[in-house]
Amino acid sequence: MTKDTNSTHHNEFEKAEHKDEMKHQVISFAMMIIFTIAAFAVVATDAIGKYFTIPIILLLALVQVIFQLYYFMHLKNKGHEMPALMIYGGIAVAFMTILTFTTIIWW
Amino acid sequence: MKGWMGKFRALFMLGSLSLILSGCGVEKLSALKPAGYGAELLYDLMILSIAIMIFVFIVVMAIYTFVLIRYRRKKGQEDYIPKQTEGNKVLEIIWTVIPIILLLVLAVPTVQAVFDLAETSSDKADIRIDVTSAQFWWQFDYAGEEISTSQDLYIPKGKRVYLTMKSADVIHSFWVPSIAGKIDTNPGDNENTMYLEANEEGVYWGQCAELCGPSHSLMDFRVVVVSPEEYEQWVKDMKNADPEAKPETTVAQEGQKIFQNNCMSCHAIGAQPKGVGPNLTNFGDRSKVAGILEPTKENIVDWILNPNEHKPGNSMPPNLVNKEEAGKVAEYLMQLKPSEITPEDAK
Amino acid sequence: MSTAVAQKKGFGAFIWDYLTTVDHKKIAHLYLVSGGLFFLMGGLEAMIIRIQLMKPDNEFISAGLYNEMITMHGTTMIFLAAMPLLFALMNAVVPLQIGARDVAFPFLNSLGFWLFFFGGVILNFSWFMGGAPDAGWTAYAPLSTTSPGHGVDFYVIGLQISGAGTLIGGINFLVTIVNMRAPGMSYMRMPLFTWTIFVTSTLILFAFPALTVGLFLMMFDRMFGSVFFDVAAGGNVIIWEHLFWIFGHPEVYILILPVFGVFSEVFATFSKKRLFGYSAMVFATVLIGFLGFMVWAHHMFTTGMGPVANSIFAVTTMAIAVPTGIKIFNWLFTMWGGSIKMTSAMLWSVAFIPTFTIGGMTGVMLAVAAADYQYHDTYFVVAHFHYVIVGGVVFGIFAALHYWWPKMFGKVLNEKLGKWAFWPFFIGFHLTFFIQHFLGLMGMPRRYWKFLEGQGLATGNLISTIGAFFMALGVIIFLWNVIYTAVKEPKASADPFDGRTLEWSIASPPPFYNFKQTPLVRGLDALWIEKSEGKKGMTPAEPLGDIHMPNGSILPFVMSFGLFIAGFGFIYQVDNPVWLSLVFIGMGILLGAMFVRSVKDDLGYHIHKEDLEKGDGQL
Amino acid sequence: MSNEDILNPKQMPREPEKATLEGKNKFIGFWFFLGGETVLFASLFGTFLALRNSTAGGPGTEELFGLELVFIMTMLLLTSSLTSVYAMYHMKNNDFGKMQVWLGVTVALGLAFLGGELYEFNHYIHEYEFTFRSSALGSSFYTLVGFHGGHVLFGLLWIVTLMVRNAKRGLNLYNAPKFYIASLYWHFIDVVWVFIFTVVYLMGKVG
Repeated sequence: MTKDTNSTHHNEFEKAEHKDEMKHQVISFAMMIIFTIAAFAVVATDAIGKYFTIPIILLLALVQVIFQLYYFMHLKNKGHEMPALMIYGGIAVAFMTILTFTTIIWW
Repeated sequence: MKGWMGKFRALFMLGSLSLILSGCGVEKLSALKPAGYGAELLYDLMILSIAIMIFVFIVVMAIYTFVLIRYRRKKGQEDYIPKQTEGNKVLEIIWTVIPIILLLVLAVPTVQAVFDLAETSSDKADIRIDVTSAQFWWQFDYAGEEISTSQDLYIPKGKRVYLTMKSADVIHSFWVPSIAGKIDTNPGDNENTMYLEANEEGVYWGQCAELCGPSHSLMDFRVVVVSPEEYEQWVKDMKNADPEAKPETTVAQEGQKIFQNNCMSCHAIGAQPKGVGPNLTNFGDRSKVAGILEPTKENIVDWILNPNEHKPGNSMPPNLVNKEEAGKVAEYLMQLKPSEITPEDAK
Repeated sequence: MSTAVAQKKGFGAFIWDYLTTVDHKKIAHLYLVSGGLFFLMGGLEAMIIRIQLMKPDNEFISAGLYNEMITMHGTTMIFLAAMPLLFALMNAVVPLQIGARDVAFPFLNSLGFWLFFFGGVILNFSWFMGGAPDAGWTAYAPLSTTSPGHGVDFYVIGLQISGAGTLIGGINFLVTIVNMRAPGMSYMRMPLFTWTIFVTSTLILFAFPALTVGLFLMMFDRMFGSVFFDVAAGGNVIIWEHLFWIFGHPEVYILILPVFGVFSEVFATFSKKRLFGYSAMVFATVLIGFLGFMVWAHHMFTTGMGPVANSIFAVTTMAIAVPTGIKIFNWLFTMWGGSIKMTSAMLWSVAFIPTFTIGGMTGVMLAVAAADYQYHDTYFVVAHFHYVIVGGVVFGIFAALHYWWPKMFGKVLNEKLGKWAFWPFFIGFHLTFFIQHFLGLMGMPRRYWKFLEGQGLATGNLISTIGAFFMALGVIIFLWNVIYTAVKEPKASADPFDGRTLEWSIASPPPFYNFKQTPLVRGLDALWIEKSEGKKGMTPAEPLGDIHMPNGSILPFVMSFGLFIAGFGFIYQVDNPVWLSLVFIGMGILLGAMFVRSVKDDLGYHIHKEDLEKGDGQL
Repeated sequence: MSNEDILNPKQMPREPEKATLEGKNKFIGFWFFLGGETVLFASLFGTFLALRNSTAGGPGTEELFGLELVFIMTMLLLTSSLTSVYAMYHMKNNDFGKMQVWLGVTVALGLAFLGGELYEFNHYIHEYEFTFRSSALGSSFYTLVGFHGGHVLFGLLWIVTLMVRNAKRGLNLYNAPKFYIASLYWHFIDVVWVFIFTVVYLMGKVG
């Protein structure tokens, strides 16, 4: 162990920091729940018509996933540059794939 | 576009590139001997792209040859350390920008040609044909004419013929190199369309270009291009074909009976009913047996007795009839030629 | 501990050592030998194909067997020969080039190899178990889903297993390159070979999952009655084409990019010059990797995607020519002003340039979507991809083997034999494939069991077949060279070619811990910088200390063997559910081994400083 | 760092999952793997989207799907994601006991989710005769959702194995990365589910 300290003071500081982060995570969880309920509600009540429903629920899913990736999985934190790059890469290929399968499979 | 490309081609005729290429292959088969609208359009594109590419190749090879001769390590240079250059901005920009320009020159006519060849919903269409491929033969149904045939596709010279393509089993690909490019025939709802427009009369080779089983290489067909008048006559003759018509000779009559008892469940004569095997209307006029064999009696008998010998993996059962019966059936089939228009007319 | 085992000299111990090794240099040997054997098998299949096509209407082999030959030739060469041979190079070189003692996941590295190996073995078992797959290496549905017998089942299972191995290998090298570079080696100081491996591994990561899914769908259709590709139940056969090519196109860049790296190293070394336009080369590599994912549908121009899709994919495909062109010119200008020494490695590299330029040119021609309606699925395409895959990948592998043979085996391959192997192969290659461009344009579709008299195709095919024999001769001479070198050639020095990168700063072959002290990298061509300042070797970045090494393990072999057993179960349970027992046994072995791996601590061991001081290579 | 330091660290560092080179490798490697998994699931989603109307005369998505059960399953899985966040929170605070408890809750929620999924499949098969083999829609639905379910099952086995194996010895620098990537995996499962409930169920219900 070369880099770490023995000071309990430091540990207290870290704990507070973790707690702060945890608070953000609980908030993002609440948001995710709200988005989920909204998505289900939009579909269940058929409140806004078929053509708007699909883009809206897709958007809600997207925002939720961003919360999940950035807060729960810490993609926003330092030291996640390479993971973020590879996830974006995966998302780019995923996007092309899904675009293909919704457009040029049937003609 | 056509005119522009034509001039371009003329230019290169002088450069003899086109001449060299058009010396390749046999008539009616080679993509380098185009005889139809599509094939000519694509031939022009090929020449354009080859010309650009040869230009690039010459540049690369000039530098290459110079470098290898000039900078080869010579005796006494073993300890020579060359200057360690990192790069050269100007050069690098040049060999990025020039290829981009060359590719744009190529991309524009490419996109034009793609859209040109995809224009199959035109109202001008007077002839529409449904093409159905199967292991290992082709069915041609002339929409609106109540005509069905197989293996020999008759089309009139100079007219656009629109094809709707589908497959009865696996994916095949319809290719008549001298007249047009190819397109796949897919099973299910994934129908494709294309058109043929032939400029010269003749009997053209058609091939399957997508691996479809053991006899993929034997899934040939013919496109018979005749004059519009002859085409009209052919259509009339095809419509008049009567499966019940009594043949003249007794042998053929017996053959007809055997055929009706053993073969009719798969092979139709006339437009209806549609069988699972090739339609044999006016079989006597066919240029080939099963697309590959010369139309002689021996070959027909041989085919009936043992089709798998000639086209491995095909689904026609062998030895349905004995050799004597097969001979009679062959006799019957060969006299099925009410049409006066035969492949001979195209030649 | 692997060191203890290595000291026992017996043959059994030797085998055991290789079965359990996690040393990337030994795994490189394993990849090289098995990839080489599969290459010979694929070559034999190629010869049979060419003999069948020697004359019109030939009946040398039957139509069904011919389809098995072409399928196995393609599948073997791509998945079981080219890929593992490249993995051999990655394993042998990348850790050394970045100054690392090992890869990031030595255990997974071994697992990746054994998965590939058993996958390849399953695939080739099909020859003895009722017939090989016969639907082409592209295995288009529904031909593949309705193909009778078990041939295609072997294809599905074999590729699934070896594909998993490849994916694992790809992730391993990504992490190795990201995390394990020596101090001072920033991304823009990495040797170009390492850069290409980095991009290649990224492509593996994103391309192979599509194949995995495609193979699963096909497996479910063939073995468990699903109806993805059964149009009668609403299935759609185009799904397979897309999935296959979403994988398949990046796959060809997975093959070609590493050899671009090889050529970059070879040109620089044997011209005694720094690689011209290094940053442009890196940029071009990344761009090719990126564009590689946007062009797959150019394999499907005749599928009927419609003019809009065809145009888009035509233009993106043409765009790839730009970064590739940049590379060609940069190589030429690397040699420009240099001091070119024509060694065997350099010969293969120099021969690559015109060959690959032709392959690239025909590539652009094929990108002309409309003209592709004529080229598609003809011998023109066959000629094109052999120009890039043989003229690029195989030439590159030969160049790399001549270049890195001393690093892998401690001896420089005999130069004279190297040149003797080159010429027949090179001449034979052009004889075989140049004429095929014309055969295609003259109307010969690919995968044709026979062509007929009177089609004007006889002469061209005969020339092509003669060329194939020349290529075979070249390969035989190369093999002879390998044996000759092992027996007759003296031991190589650490740096026989006046190299520029880190692998040449350590002994040939390196000790199992690679670097006694991690080197300090001060720029691109790290060793060259030191040498040009008159130093003998690298400056260490750390004092001599204990070295941490991973433990060997038999578990990767066991896991892969479990999947091998389960594979047969999957294939044969269609005939009789009793075979499902093999699935359970095999999967049990796999999960059991995974469980053991998971609960048993494996922290590796340390080589002590005192032992290191006793001297190199004696451990 | 000696093996002893890794197994019995005197002091837990700030990010125990990334304190050793092996830990860093695992962390990066696993993220990269998730990048690949993204493409894997995209291919499955694509296949489903291409075949979502291919009912072959059988029941379609609108007829099949009910929202209540899916909503409950969604809530279970979302909550399990939060509980695994709590587990990692306690790992960072070096509180092994609490971490185990929260992981236990995560496993319980995951099991409940799996139970719901099995009930749902059973329901479709018996009430609607909608199976893996009945139509292309069936094949693609069961494959996509089943792949996700398989991931859940594997995740559960993985987390339970880790919990049991390390129950007696507590956290160290050797097992911290393992716990961390297991929780990453669990979150990823949740990400995939967000798209499944949106694309498969909600869009299926809209038609």
